[in-house]
Amino acid sequence: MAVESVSAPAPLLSVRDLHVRFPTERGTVNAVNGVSFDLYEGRTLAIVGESGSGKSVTAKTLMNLLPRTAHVSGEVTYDGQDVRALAAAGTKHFFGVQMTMVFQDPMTSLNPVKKVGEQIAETLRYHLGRSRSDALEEAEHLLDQVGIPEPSRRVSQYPHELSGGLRQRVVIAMALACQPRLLIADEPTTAVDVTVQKHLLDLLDRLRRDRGMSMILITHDLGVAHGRADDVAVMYAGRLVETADARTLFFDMRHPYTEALLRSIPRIEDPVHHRLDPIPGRPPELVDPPDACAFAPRCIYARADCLDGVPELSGLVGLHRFACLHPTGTERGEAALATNRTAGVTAAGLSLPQEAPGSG
Amino acid sequence: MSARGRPSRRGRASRQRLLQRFRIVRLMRSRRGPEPGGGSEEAEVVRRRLGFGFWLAVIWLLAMAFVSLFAPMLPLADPTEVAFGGPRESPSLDAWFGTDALGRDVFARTMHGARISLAVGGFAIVFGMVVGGGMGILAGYYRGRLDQGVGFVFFVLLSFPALVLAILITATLERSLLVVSLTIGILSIAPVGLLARASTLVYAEREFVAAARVLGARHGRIIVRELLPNVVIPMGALTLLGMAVAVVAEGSLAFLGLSVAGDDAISWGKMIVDGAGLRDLQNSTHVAMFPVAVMFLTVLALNFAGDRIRQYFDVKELPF
Amino acid sequence: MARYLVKRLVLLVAVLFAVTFLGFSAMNFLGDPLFNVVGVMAELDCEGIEAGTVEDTSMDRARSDCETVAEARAEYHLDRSVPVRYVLWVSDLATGDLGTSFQNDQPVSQIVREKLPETLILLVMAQIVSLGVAIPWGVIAAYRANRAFDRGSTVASFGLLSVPNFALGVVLLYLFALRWQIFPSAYESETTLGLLFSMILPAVTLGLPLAASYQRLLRTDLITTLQEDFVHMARAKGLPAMRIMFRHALRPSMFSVVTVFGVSTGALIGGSLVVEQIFGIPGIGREIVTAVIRDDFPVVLAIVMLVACTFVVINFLVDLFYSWLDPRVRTR
Amino acid sequence: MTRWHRFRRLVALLACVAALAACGGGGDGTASTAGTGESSASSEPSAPSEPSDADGGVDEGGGGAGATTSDAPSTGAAGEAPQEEQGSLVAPLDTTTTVAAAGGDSGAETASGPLPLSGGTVRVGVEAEADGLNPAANNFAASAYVMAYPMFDPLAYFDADGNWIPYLAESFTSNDDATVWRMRLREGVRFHDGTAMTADDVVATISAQLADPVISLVYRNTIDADDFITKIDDLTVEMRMARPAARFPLALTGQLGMVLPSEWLELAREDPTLNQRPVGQGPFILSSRVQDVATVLVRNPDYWAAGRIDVYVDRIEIYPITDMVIAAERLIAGDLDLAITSNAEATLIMREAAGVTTIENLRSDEGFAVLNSGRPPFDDIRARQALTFASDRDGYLELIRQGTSPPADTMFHPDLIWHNPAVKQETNMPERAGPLVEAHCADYPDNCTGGRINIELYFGGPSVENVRIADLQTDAWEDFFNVTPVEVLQDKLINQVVLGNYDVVNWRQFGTVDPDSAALWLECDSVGFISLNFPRYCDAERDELMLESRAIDDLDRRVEIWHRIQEMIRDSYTYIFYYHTNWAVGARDDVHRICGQTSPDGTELWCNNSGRMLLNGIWLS
Repeated sequence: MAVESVSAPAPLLSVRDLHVRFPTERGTVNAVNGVSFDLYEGRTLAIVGESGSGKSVTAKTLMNLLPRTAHVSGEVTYDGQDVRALAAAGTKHFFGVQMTMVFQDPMTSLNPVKKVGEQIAETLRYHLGRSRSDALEEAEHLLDQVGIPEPSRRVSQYPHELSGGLRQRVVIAMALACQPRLLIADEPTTAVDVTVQKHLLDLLDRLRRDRGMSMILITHDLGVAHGRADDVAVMYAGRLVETADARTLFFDMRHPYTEALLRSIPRIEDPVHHRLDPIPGRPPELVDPPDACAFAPRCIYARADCLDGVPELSGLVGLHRFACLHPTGTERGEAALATNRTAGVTAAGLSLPQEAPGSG
Repeated sequence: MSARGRPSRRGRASRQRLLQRFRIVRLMRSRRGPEPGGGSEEAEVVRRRLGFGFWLAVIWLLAMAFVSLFAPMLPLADPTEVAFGGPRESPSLDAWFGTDALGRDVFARTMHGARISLAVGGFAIVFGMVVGGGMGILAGYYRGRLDQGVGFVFFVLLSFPALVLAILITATLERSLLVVSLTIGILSIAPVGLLARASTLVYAEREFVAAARVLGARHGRIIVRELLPNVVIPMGALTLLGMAVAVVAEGSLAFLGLSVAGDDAISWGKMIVDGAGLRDLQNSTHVAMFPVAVMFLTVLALNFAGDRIRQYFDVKELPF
Repeated sequence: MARYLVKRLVLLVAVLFAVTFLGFSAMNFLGDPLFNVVGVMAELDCEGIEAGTVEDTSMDRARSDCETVAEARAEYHLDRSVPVRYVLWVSDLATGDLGTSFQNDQPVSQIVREKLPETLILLVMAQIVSLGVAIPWGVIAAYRANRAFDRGSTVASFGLLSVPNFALGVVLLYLFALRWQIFPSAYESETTLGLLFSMILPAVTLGLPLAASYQRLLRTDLITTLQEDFVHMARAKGLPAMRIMFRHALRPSMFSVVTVFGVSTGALIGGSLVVEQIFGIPGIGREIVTAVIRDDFPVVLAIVMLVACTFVVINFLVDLFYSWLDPRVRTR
Repeated sequence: MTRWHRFRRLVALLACVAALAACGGGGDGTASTAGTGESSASSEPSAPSEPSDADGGVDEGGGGAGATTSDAPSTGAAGEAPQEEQGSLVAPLDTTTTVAAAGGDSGAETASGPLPLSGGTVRVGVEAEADGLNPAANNFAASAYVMAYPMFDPLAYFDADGNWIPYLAESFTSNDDATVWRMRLREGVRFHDGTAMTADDVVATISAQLADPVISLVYRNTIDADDFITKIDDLTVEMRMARPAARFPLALTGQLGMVLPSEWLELAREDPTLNQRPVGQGPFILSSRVQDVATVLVRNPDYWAAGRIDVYVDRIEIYPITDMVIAAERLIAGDLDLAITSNAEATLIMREAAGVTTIENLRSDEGFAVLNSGRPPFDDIRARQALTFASDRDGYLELIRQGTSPPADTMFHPDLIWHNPAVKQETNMPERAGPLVEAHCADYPDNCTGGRINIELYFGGPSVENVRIADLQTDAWEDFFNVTPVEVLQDKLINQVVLGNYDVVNWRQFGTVDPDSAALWLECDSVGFISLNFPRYCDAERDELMLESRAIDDLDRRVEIWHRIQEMIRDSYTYIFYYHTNWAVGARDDVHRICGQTSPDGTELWCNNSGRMLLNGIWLS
């Protein structure tokens, strides 16, 4: 949408040049490398990537949830305030009220030893100073809002007495209790049954819209982002490799990784026995990354120049940006692909199948 | 071949197997499965290094072991010689740790004391490992009735007040080195056995054991070749910790006057008790404090090194 | 639940049998039971005296002494085998007869009743001390994991674990009771308050090393718990750190501590033997040392039984406590 | 159920029996045992305290002689020449006590000091707990006496010179050859339960004591066991001896002289728990008693001797403290008012402390090693000599007793007239041991290994100090002997010793003020299956001399006899004497009249009888 509009209001959340490193015995893990993006009020940003791409770390960085050993640099501003400074100062009633998060696994993100109602009420009591009975009542109401049947019974149940789907709804209710302006949903449906995934996503979407919240939706599944995100950011090996508004990204992607991701997801309209194209190889180690395009070893477009320096993300924040020397859908890209095909192997040594895979 | 857990001739494969074992051991540790996110990375940093302190502890322990092995051959004063110096003399160049109430050289006594303290500690834990470990492995492997029986024995041993059992034995029998060591060894059966049983339970269900069974290996062979090596790792990791407990237990017995008898049977516990009269504590602190310090350092070294090894192999902390 | 209770009860009874049988056999095999009952008279060659083959001038009363010995034999069933004797002893027990102390003719039940409260108070206070120290300590150490405080506290806890409690007791007694006279140097039973006050040092002696081991377990578990999503969730909810530690992370991290709490009861009672000695507390611990040394058979058995019973019951309570700690256990 | 237990501790009691007569001796009896590691209480097994005199005692004034000191000892005894002039038998030691600390105002202070104040609580620390306080059933050690004397007025006691005087009894009279003694009781004596004391109670109590098979053992050479005591009238009893016993009332100064109500005795027979709550007639009544904690006595409002014996404090609390060093520290810290101990360290601490006065009695029981001549290797006198010569008494005194106790050469303290200054304990001359050992080993190669004689050293435990002693002895002996130290639990040691299952053992005994009492431990008659003659050494000539001493009242002759006996003991090499125990009483400076108690007749009493303190007239300022 109108991202490029100069007169647009300041973004709700702005991330600039975020780096996160973890020292380990094997060396420093560069989990996040120079990530920058903006999120405007009322919009949804999907961050997409394979596991290990740094998307969850990015989310945790925003929420100040990283372990202390992590080295974080860069700037995160929320509504003009430096989030990391707020966290360091122990500012009360910021996290949970302004921004909050929903985690991947509802099985583990609820405290197993506390009743569901208590856990929701706790937030209300702490942040809003509600009385216990008030808060419990409100919790019941919230449970109702997130579509949990018999909320009055559920409040006094323990998490293990609920199914995975219900639990995730509880988590969502808990996150929404204090009407946050920004919700970070970290793979909210990965751990639940396929059959309820869509319901949950729709619920999140509906709630977001009803409340005018902003949301960062983190997922490994581009399909999840489709139709729910306003903007999409694709991460690979700790870097953003392509960002754009959803429409552009889905229909005019530039980065070969985005393309590969898209090919690897099943679609309803595919024939029953349609072969999916998995991305060859594995995500790279984040320790001591070579000075090269991290995707090159798996990229069918890879040419020699890909191995020589990390490609920069092109363009300005807010515009369609991608970090690729031989972008797909461009001449350069087609040329690279053709050369590789002929050779049967890419410059990074990946062998290519004889025929071209079905187009995406 | 490798499914049966035999060490492969190819180095790489065997290394992988070893790694796999460690990973399995490691699984035991976490009740809730693998840890998410950067957290495990953080723990990783601490876990995979033995560290400077560990080596310091090991050096101390080796020194103590050396002293206890060769004490009679070292150029030390006669530890039983009364009036080597005057009574309760402060540390000096002649008597580095001073002299005790009978004017004996505390340094020589402390060095000789390492013999009994470490012998009792070492023997006791080895005994506990052989008997308790054996019982635990058998129980964990065969399960069923045997397991119930052994489990009951362990529970009884645990609920029998340990020190009471110890004084019961040492008060009625001749208090020789063997009896005291055995007594403390008996006390270590239950904790060691419980650990061995728990580890065995984990492995007995694993594929390589199942595979060995399918291939028709005899029980004895499975236990010795498949289970033992795996169970020995967590048990071994706890050896030093157990030894620390045993050394202190000997001290407690000595405190109650029930440790090894005889004038040449010097142990740290006996020395501490000898110097722990309030008057001595006040006027000639060195008599008790040097053996206390050496015993403390040794137990500390055992605890510390043991804990490092435990962490290194990722064995869960056990309540001994 | 009822089944569980029954199972526990059966276990309790079985353990009691086993423990007393062990103690009974130990005292019978290791010592000379007749000697324990009649002392030196046991050495009398009564058969010889009876047959007239032995002439003992120093013992005018040898004959009547032999009768006495025979009576004692009969009373304690010493002519029967140990298992039979054990059964007979148990049947006496079933009638509530714990026997009489060899030492001073007092009924064992009375001795136990007199000495038990002191030891109970001591143990409870020791546990309060250790938990009171260990929980905040463990929480802070876990919160500041691998920082200076935590590293320092690791060293400190190893230090505490490595101090033998007899050494700790003697040093505390010397420093706090005699030199600085902050605490009374001896057990004092006049007033309840005085009693509790005089129990502080012994309780600390027992409790501190235990606190160190609790702390280590708690810290380890807490660190694991702190990596759990629900803790992240709580942080995402914006709750303050300490509230998260105590309200969310602590309870699910208590399993090891609670387990050890049960197991450590035995160790604590062992420690009380030594500590009661040092501080002159007339409790069960001191009583049993004396009784063992004097072969005071009935007292030893009664106390052993009591301790075993306590152990089983406490571990039963610990099991119950698990289900409070983690509601998931209840449905298992 | 209960009777065997007494048997079980037979010899322990035996020992006590000797103590019953409460003569000058007095270790802490067997009770100290329980020792746990820390109990440094008594260094040696603290065995049978001294035999004292079952039949005669400290005093010689015996018989009629008592006349001088006692009110009405009558003169009946006249048979033998009374020794009245002698006054104190114990010759030079008119004061039993040595006041060691400076301020010694707590000694026998009388009119000159501040006026006695009434009220207050005295807290006393003693070395051991008593199994019970029933004088007819329990064995009283020194600590038990501290608890029992305030509750029980003994029938007789010692005056300041060591002669016997009537106390609860009004008078003692004997026939000419001192084979029949009559005791007249005072009128108006009431027990704590309100009943009046009569001859029936005395008969019942003494009969109960005699019914105890153990007690009768010690009496065996003294009394007519079948017909010992008879009631003459309500206040008079008659006691028949088996042979002359000129100083018999001394037997009634201790436990045997403590009278219980006959009905109470009946009850106690059924219910042994009553042993913890005895009923006496003394100036204090048992208020509460928790074993191992405290025995609390409160003032008897209805005391029979009120006005004749001054009682000031309202309450006496007695705390058994196994580690007397702690007791000494508590005394200094003000948690105790009085501590009674034979522990060297505790004594030193109390001596050094400000605000504490120490009253020490150096003439208490002797510490020595006994050599078992009844079995190899010590059936050979050369082996015994060698061990004696190799012994390190100097080291013992310096390192173990730390200078608190004087060296002993014989069983009599040099202050006593019985002491033979010519007899010296031959120790610290190892050069003389070598040839003897060589000779022994040549004759009995089986007893030796590597040219050294194999011996087992027995000692009681668990006790830090006893271990120390054994270490010291082993070190001294090991050039000539292969010493195997055997630490035996205190209670069992006594059994091993009477059965002769040892080669050498550490012991504490004698402490004799009057020597006749020592006979029990020396007579051939005592050798047997159970041998009270621990060295199992029999010398008929020695026996004859001892019998003579018991039969006569001629002090010079008796001194002569006992001088000779000491030489004979020396020459038999069956004891290695180390030291005379030092019984110390430490008192805070506000405690007065620890000594200087008086009898109902106003006679000043003997103080600090080997730690058996009689504290009736103590007061606090």
